[in-house]
Amino acid sequence: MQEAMINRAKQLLADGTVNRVIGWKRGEFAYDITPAVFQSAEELDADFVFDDFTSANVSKYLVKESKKEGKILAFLKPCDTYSFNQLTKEHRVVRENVYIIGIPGGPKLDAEKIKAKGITGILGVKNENYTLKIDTIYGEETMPFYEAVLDKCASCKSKKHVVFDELIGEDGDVLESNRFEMVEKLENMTAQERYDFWRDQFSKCIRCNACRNVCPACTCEKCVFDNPNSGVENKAPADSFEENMFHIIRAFHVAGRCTDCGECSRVCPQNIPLHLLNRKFIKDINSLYGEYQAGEDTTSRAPLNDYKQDDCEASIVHERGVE
Amino acid sequence: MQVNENKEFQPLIVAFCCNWCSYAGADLSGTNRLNYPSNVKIIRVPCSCRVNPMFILRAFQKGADGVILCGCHPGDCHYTSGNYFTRRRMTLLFSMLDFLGIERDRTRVEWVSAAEGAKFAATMNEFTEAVKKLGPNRRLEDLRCRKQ
Amino acid sequence: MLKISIDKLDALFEAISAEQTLYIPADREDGAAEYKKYKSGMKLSNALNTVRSAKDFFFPQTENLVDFKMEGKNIEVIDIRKESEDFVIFGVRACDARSFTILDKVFLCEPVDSYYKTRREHGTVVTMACTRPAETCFCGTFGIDAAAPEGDAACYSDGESIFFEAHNEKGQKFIDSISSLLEDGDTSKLDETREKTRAILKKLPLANLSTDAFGGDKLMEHFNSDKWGELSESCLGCGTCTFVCPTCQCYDIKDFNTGHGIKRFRCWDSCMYSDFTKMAHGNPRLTQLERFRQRFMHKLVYFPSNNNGEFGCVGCGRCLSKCPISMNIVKVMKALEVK
Amino acid sequence: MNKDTLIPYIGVVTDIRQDTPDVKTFRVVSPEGDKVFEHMPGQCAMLSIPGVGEGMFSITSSPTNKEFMEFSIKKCGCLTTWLHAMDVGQQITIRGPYGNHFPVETELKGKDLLFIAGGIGLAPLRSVINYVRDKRADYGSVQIVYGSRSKDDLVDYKEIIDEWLTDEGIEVNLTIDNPQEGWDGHVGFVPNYVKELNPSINKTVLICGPPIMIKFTLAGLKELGFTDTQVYTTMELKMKCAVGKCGRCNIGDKYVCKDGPVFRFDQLGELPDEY
Repeated sequence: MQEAMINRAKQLLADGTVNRVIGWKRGEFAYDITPAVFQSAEELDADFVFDDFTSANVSKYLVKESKKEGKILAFLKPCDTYSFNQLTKEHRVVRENVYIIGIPGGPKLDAEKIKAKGITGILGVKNENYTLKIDTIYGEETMPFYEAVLDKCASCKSKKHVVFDELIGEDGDVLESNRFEMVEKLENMTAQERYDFWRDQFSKCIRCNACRNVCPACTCEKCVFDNPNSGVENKAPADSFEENMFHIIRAFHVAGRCTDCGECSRVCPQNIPLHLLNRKFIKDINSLYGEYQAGEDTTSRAPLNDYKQDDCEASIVHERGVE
Repeated sequence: MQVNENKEFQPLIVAFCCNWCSYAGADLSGTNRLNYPSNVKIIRVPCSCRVNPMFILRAFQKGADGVILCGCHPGDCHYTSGNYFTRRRMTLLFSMLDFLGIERDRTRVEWVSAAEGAKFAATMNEFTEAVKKLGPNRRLEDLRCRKQ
Repeated sequence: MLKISIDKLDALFEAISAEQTLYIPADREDGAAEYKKYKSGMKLSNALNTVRSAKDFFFPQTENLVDFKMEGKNIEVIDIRKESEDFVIFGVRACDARSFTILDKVFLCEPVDSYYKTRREHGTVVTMACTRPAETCFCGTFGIDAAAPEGDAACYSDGESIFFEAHNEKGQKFIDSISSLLEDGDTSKLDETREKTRAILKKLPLANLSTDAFGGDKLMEHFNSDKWGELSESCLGCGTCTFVCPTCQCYDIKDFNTGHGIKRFRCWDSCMYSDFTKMAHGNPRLTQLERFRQRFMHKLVYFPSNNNGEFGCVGCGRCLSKCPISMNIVKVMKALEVK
Repeated sequence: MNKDTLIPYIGVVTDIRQDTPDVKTFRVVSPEGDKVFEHMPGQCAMLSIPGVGEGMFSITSSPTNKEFMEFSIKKCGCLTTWLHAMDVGQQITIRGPYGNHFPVETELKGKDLLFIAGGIGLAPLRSVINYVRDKRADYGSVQIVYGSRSKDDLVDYKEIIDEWLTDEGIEVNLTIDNPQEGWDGHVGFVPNYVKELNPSINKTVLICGPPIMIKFTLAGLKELGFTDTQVYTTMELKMKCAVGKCGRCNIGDKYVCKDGPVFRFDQLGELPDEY
């Protein structure tokens, strides 16, 4: 796959269709892969990589990149195409300046999960028949492939590319996923249990803003949390209230626009399951206002920019579920 | 609000009222000499959809024990459709607060027209009672703002 | 050397925590470790290191500096500083222990930061030698021996027992306070363990990383390097690297209006943030390139320039594993050292 | 416990003078009526209104003034807007003095001095000018070139007219950007005016003003034969702690709050161009 991608990228660079390529660059170890822009065939040959660890969603970079001179080639996984489509819909990317090659998606691996097993000193990771053979300083270790899969991939919602100019490999289908399982589990807890769960999670937050900055839906020029005039500009949570507020507002602001790409949880250095907040909104929207998948198309109205005269009242929240 | 062992807990209620219906409704309940608790602090907004989730959260931060949002009845919005958007937005926000384990009775949306002075007073009485039962807001409180 | 058997650690922790507050690295349900206040039954984590560094103990993420009461045109300044209590941080790794010396250089130079100083005086740092370094470790690059950590007192494990060694008066006082639990032990197995660790340290993938190309005298050369653009282009501008870093010490001072007074607090800040240097009249670091450059120049050039060549990095490897896009100081060093 | 430098003193604003449409000069004393602290010309203080913000301002008054401190402040941001809106008697918080100062007791002693200021850039230099006037015997000739957008924008115009111009042995050259009714002085930008005046290259230059003015004036001075080691300036960047710890006001390895704000141009030349 990696070779096919490099070859196609070289062709497109050579015939002038694009003048640069956004993809993933090899790091020091097996897993530390950085999104990068490649300008030439030589650079592609040297560093371009596509493997089990190339999980980063590059569509947000296209907000800036698509406004530069010339066309850029972007390799997008199915989940990335949803993000890209949503950005197109919001006029944040210039569609004409991006040449999209759809590539097969995950499941991708999470190095943190391998490390959490106590496996350390990782030198190389190989997938042999869905068993990971991990070469370490302390000898070879093995673990089942699926135990190291990123959370976002474990509950993949779709293998379908919603936007592309060409494909390498097959296009897939929208999947039946179990992505709302954990949300439901929480909904069925008591309010006290839910409170305790989230307090425990949010208290880990160090307000690094990685979740916000990586989110393809968070594209405000200036975030309200960076604006000294907003009265909520805070850099570090001095109080549990601030942790709550930041995460509620962050999730709320992308409600109806979040494609559930799962980047927020992937990048969280403290492993806070932030995607659950987004999924709660998606689940509510689906059940209250009809099924809606952000990024699926570029024309439909977002649920929060829309209304029906017979929408349910807010009091529905008081009437359902566990108190 | 001070919590004094000898005194009954008096919640602080923040009511966002839209300028065209609910604020006039509150006014009417006043001119009709209907009683509603003095714990209710009214903040006038041009339309209920002016209220952004941050307003609700910041009211809790600065010491509110309950927040109620009042607007025109659906279909009667001065700006045609503002309250329809409010309805969706607040439904999702309240659902999220509930999801985080914040007591669901601390928040409410109520439609009050300019003619419904009695409904305004009744709603405020009822809401204040409900919040009083819950006690002081502790789950969505900013400790720094608590008065010693 | 004095030692305690590993299965008696619980008794040791109980004894320490009976006297003063004890913090140990403990496992979280998600598999990561973090420093927690010791409570009975808590187990010492086997993880190599915590997600957040130990700098929190001396330079917390947020702290109240001073309060103000405003009345009419008058202001009252309320000094809220309290004499803090003694505490012990157990199980600090060599890299984090060195980070305290780096923070000392910033906070204890004139004018001394009394908030930091008080906590430093009250805290006893008990370090723990590493036996299973990870691929992300490069403390050796900065002259740190992971098998012989600094700190007020150091602990070494040979797999069966933990040996104690005092490095200063405070450390000696600590060991004296628990001496009833300790016994004299033979260190032959420990010496073996230590040699083994050192052999592993030499084989680490980053063992050959060198600081030769950096230092105060390389300021203009690196500042004007044309590689910053490429290195910083995928940087998200988040503060993950800064906040997990044991040596990052930049802070912000802000006021919070509580409705009945003003609290002035200090919190961690990150030079990676867009508003870090923003002023009323403009911003000298307009793009992520300048902000990214600032962070690495500070660690590799500016800090050594002001501190007799000592670098502002301890090679703990946290940014290597935590950066959302895996851009880190090692990649920067490797890119910049190529002429 | 000892006083921490981050804990401020109280200052009382006893006088507010509207200098120009957007510059006010504030007189600050301690609640007891004394000077809050002593300083050297060029040093700064952190002024704050709790809840609004804290900012670094250069102390405009001369250390030889033993009664009070003055700050000339231009309205441009959140804090300065608040300061401009306050009345006499308002308390503020103040801490300092911070930073280095112009080397009035060492390098500058006995030298012929040329002050060049633009707009609010006069604020830090006024401290030195008045210091030199009070210790006149210690210094050689004094020439001041001061320019502003218009006559109304000349900070401390009254003091300039009443005291500096009447002072013998001080040459004051004023200029404004555009012709204006009631102005019979020089019209034109500071850099060109300096060149026209053709000052002796034996003078030591102290310059402060907008970056663009400094840039062109410096080029002009070099044409006239001045060297970098003869020119001093004072800088300003975002500051939070003012004691070289918070890490944002650095230019290369130098902290403006601690190693500055006064730099000689040859020192600045060794630093990266990030200010």
